[in-house]
Amino acid sequence: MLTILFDGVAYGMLLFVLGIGLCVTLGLMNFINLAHGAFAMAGGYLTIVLMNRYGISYYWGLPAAFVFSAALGAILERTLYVHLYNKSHLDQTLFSIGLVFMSMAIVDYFMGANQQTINLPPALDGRINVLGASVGIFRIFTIVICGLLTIALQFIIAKTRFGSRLRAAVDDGRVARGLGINVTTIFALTFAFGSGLAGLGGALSIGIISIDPTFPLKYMIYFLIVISVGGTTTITGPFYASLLLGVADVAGKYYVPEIGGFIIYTIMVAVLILRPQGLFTKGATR
Amino acid sequence: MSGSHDKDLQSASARLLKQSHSRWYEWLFWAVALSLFVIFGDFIPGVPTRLMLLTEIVTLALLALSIDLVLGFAGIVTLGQGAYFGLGAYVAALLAKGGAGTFPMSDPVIGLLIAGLVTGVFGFVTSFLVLRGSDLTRLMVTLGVALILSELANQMRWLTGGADGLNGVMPSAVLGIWEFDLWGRVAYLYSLAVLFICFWLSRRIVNSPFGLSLKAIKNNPLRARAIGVPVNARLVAIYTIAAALAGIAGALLAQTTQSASPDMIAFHRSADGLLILVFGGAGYLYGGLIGAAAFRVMQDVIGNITLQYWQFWLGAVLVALVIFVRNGIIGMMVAGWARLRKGDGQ
Amino acid sequence: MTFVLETRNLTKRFGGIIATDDVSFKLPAGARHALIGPNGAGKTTFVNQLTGVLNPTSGQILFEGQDITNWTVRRRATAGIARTFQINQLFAELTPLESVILAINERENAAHEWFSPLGSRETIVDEACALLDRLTIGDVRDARVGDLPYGKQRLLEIALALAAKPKLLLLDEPAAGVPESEREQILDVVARLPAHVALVLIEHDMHLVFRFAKTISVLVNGALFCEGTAEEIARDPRVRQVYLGEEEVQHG
Amino acid sequence: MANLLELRDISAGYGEAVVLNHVSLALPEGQSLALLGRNGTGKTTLINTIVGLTRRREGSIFLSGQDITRLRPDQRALAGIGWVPQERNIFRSLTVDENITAIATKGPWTMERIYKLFPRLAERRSNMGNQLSGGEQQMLAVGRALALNPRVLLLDEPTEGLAPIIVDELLQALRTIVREEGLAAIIVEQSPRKILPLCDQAIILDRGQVAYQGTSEDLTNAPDILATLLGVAERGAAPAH
Amino acid sequence: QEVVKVGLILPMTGQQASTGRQLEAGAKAFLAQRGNMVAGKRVEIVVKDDQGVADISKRLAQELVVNDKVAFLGGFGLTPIAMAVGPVATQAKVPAIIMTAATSAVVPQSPFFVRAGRTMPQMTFPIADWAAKNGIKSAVTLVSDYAPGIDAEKFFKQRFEEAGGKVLDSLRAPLASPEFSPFLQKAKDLKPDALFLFVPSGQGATLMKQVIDRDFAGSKIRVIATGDVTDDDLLNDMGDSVLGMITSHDYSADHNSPENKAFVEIFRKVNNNMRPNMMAVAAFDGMELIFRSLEATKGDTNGQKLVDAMRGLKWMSPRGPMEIDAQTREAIPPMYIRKVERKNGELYNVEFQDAGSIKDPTHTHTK
Ligand SMILES: Nc1ncnc2c1ncn2[C@@H]1O[C@H](COP(=O)(O)OP(=O)(O)OP(=O)(O)O)[C@@H](O)[C@H]1O
Ligand SMILES: Nc1ncnc2c1ncn2[C@@H]1O[C@H](COP(=O)(O)OP(=O)(O)OP(=O)(O)O)[C@@H](O)[C@H]1O
Ligand SMILES: [Mg+2]
Ligand SMILES: [Mg+2]
Repeated sequence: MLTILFDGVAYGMLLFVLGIGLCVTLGLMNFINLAHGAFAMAGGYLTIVLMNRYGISYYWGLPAAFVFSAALGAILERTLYVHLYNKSHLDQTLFSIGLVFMSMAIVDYFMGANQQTINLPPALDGRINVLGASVGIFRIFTIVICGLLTIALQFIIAKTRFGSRLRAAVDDGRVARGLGINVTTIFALTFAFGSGLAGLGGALSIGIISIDPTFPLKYMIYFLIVISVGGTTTITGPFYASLLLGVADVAGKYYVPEIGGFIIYTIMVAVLILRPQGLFTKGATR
Repeated sequence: MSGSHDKDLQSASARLLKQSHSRWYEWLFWAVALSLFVIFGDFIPGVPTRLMLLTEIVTLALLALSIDLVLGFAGIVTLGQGAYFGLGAYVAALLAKGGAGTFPMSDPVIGLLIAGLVTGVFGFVTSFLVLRGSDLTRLMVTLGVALILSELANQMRWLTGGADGLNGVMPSAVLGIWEFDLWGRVAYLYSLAVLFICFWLSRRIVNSPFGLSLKAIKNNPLRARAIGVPVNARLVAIYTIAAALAGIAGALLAQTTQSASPDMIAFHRSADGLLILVFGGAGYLYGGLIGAAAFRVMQDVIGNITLQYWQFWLGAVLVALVIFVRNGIIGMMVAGWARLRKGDGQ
Repeated sequence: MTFVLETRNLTKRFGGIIATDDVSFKLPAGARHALIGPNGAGKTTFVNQLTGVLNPTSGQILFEGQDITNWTVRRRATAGIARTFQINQLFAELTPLESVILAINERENAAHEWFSPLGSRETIVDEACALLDRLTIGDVRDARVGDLPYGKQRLLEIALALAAKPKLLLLDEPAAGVPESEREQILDVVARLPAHVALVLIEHDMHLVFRFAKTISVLVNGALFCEGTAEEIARDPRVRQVYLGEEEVQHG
Repeated sequence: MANLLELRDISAGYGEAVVLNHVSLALPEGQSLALLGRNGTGKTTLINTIVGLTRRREGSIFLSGQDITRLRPDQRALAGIGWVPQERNIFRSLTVDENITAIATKGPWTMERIYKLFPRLAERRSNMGNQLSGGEQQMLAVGRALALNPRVLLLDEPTEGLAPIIVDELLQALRTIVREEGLAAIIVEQSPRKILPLCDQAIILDRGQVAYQGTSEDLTNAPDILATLLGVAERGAAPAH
Repeated sequence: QEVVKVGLILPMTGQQASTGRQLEAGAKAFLAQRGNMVAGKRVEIVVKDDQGVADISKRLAQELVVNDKVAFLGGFGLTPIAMAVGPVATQAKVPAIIMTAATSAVVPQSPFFVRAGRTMPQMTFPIADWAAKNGIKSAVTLVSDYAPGIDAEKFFKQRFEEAGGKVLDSLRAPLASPEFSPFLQKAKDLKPDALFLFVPSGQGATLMKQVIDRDFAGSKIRVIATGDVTDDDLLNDMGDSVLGMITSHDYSADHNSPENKAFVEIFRKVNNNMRPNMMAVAAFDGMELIFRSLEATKGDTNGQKLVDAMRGLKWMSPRGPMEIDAQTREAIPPMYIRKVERKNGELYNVEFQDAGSIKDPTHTHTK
């Protein structure tokens, strides 16, 4: 029972890890960035290459993944994404799908089509007993990292001036510019940061799942579910949504396996019908 | 102004009416579509047969057309049109299989109609889910419906054949006269005719008062309500119609490929449909048609050059298209045409 | 006397804020009424509840004697309540002509026709053109609404409301952003509406208010502060203190 | 006296269309200018061109003698251009407080001072931008521009939607601020009657061109110009008392 | 000099891409080893990418037949893809070699289908037998929730229970989900002697990661599977924790025979040092079938004659002795029980027991 709850939480964290960068690029910047998975994949593959080819430890792989994806994000933002901020959501969808296709082919070219995995460092491998339930150490590790990231991010967004300037820029970039906000820089920084988080998410997720060039498409649905159920205005929203989805999915599959495949989608649809803005948004009506 | 008042009114009405008249380039478009039959139908020695590809394009075009109705005109972002496409495919396939290739149950035309009806009903039922929410919400709700349906198709093995798909799908000859052939000749003409009829209907719809109210809803639902537009009813209506069209598209594909499998209902159908539409240009009706042709042909051509990495080039084209062009291929053509005319004027 | 509109103890809360505070209000047919009050007094919120954009926290709304509190926006609109919006709510991608035709179509129950092309009903097009001319925006009827200057958009805003031929017309600052010269024109158009149509004007331009209104209600902090004829309100020192200030008031 | 703001021969437009034609003006410290004109004559376009958001085709803009023509909008804002957009454009997902703090710079205009000018806003300080009444939004738009501590204020119809009692107060306050703190202001208004007594200069635009330029006093005394260019003959500026 | 074309319809992009790559590589290896001349004709391969989508493969098959005039079709990563091609093969009378799709129901679909791979029961029976004979009394099955998975579940249960074992529960994980933990936990809670796994070859790595994470070894539950889970392609990356895992399959890159040594060597040489897996060998044997049938007909490309020539063919494949059932046109491959071991620094499925050749038990049809 407790193990199931814990597994659910851990699965929720996996979902959250996959989507965390998207909370920033889609959630905060309101950019339909379906290429999120490509940045996550970049972080994942970088970690794999560092570990498997150069024998660098996983602990260094994580920050490296962040930096690498952030740099990649910054470059792409400056060259490509800037042209898209003022376009429709639909154009953004098409554009980012285009990037996904390109990223899949590039990774395929350099890394091959087959699945790749890593072996976790011994300290993160294995299971320990918590309150009588046996839990994977790595899963605890992700829960802790995600929790900390969520708190930090939420603080930055809600409480700092940078956060309010960012939201102002998203609300109305034109007017924000006219009132002295350097929208370009703010967006570039935020995008790079979001991409970095995506990369970090990718690096964390390969502790649980394997990775292959179809990664950005395969998991796209999952990270979109997290964001839409959690709402796009906060970081805590998707965090709670991941927990809810994770626990419901795992418990559902454990206790009523016949409907296992439907649970997550059904929850999503139900939530979105009852609360179209997401489960955890403040009642922003208009 | 009041002097020429009467004449003025005359022209206002006439001008509106003129918008719904067909233009020469539309006739050209359909003439080209028809002539492709002769060119690629294995009538000319040395020219490869591509009617199967063309048929596939036609079904995709119909799918994209149905998305255009909800997205381009009513402003509902959907990533779930694949659900109706797939449902239509299964219905048509089951009918063809059930009738074991005999008239009337296996007749493709009857199959199409029933598939359209069933998906229309299903579209009506599910349309209530997309009435509220933002772009992202609708995207996810429609996607959710499609995912649930595709999981159902996988689970209801007794009916759908599960992941193996249905086999032994043998539609009878079209109207009992034209047998589907190995070259895909009948398949192409048949699908093209269906596309044409569906297109013509859609065209009437968007140029009608009903179509106008859809555009208004897309622009500003709050205001539309305030002047008495029954927003929900209109959205339900167009969503239902579009679902039926998507179902017919799916049925076409099932009949012309004589199969139905879970990937007809899978996520990538919806995604392809949306991509194709945006690629071609949403809100023009022809966008989906031209987009489907351009997209598939490009995929085919690049795929022949680089078998494994065509996705890279396809992605690059998408990226470039969005950055440099507004409103897809048609948007590009419209802008080019405007520039050309202006050049003439000077 | 018959009342077109009546509210009973209407109250609307936003969290701790009481935006409409126990308002009981009656409006006879053919009224020429103005609703004034300081910024944030709850005028727009009041209108939003009348038209169904917002649901009241408590209280009732009656239209022609029927309880419409739970009606949808659209049902109220078809019943004959029309409004203009304080902040433009237009169809940016349509033309003014199309926008007005749309509104007339809805009124005439012709908007669900899906097979006949737009413009095939000439009477409707004629009526739309005439209405646009009356509001002096006939010359831009084929432009894209989103590209129109603000003032013309304001006029279109009114045209859309008029097209419905309402029984009750709620005008929320219709003249905001319209130059003085054209403000009078707007009022003329509105004044020429049939005598049985009840009009409620929300406006901060006191010239217009006093030219137009026979009766006035003053809202302050969500509650009805006072009601009376235009003369009474103009003379009321309390109103002067909370709202009018030194504004010079000529009564037309 | 040095001009705080100077426009030389500005032309601007949208896309291919040229909306403003060769507009020049100069505004010294402590003065305000009333910008008048019928609908669609280009008032907003002129303001937005100074802010840097419209495509300028020709001409140059100087702020305290420094050429700011090539600066980005945000750089211009920080150089001292404060702007109240016509449609207010309050940041909807920010609270009233945040709307101000997000763009505030150091200077005499602190949050306290803004709230003192608009006590109504102080009562709503934790409301979201989209939960304000029309007038409250207008107040916030003005307060927000002041929070930038600008040297030049560009106010595009700042009194629209404000209660009469506030309009008087606000215009008076603006006049005092501009005079005493050595700012300059361009105020777009629909009603010459309200604005002319409070401004030093006036410009009337007609189809993107300057149709009248002079002191506001002269314009007040030229009812024929007001009538032909603005169509406002019948309602003079006769004092009430 | 006449050319005989072979049209290979493979998933070269998308989820199944690694399967497509192995198949193509296997065919290339065959041509490199054998040369491309047979019966005086030159064999040419045309590869098409079906993206793993059934209706596209059908269209590609049709175009290959009509435009390229291919004499053989081959490939087919998934069952529905093979099914979709069936009518084309039948109508055009072109032999189609099933290399991957493993459902028994495929071959009867068309008289021109011949299998070069293997079927689900052929893979599952040996491991069920082995389990029953090695002290495993109870088992839980966990498969992907789609047709082949359900086949695996069915055949394992059938065979295992016939041999006296008991399947405690049959768990099915949704195909797309990356999370197996509720199922694994349930399996663990049921405390069986063994957990039997089947997932499509692409998903093995993720599943094994989570299996290891759940520490079945510590709770004395043996983990057994068909060879798909410890696919040669992925095995090396899975790490030491899969050491000792028992699976059944017809091919391991480690198979000890001169034929396999030669195959692995040429395969690595022409394919950038890739390690061949079961797909590769199926493509290799598929080409063998094509060449042998052409030899038998002396270059005649009449489809019926070619299919007839394939019936009952026997040869020595890298997997061991291969045969095509003369009645059913099904492959009869040799089967082995293998154990994951480290050899020369790499992980391999090392065969330790020959399970013999098994005819597909589901076929009763003749023709
Ligand atoms: N969604 C909301 N949430 C919280 N407060 C709100 C909301 N909408 C309006 N308010 C508050 O309710 C009060 C009344 O607003 P309303 O818009 O009705 O005023 P108004 O009388 O129309 O003012 P104005 O003349 O400035 O337009 C205001 O103080 C406003 O801040
Ligand atoms: N985004 C735009 N694209 C194209 N044309 C525009 C755009 N915005 C304004 N215009 C045109 O530029 C001209 C000037 O508009 P502007 O908004 O500057 O007028 P204005 O004097 O501020 O009018 P108002 O009093 O209504 O605010 C108008 O003719 C308008 O149609
Ligand atoms: Mg208001
Ligand atoms: Mg303006």
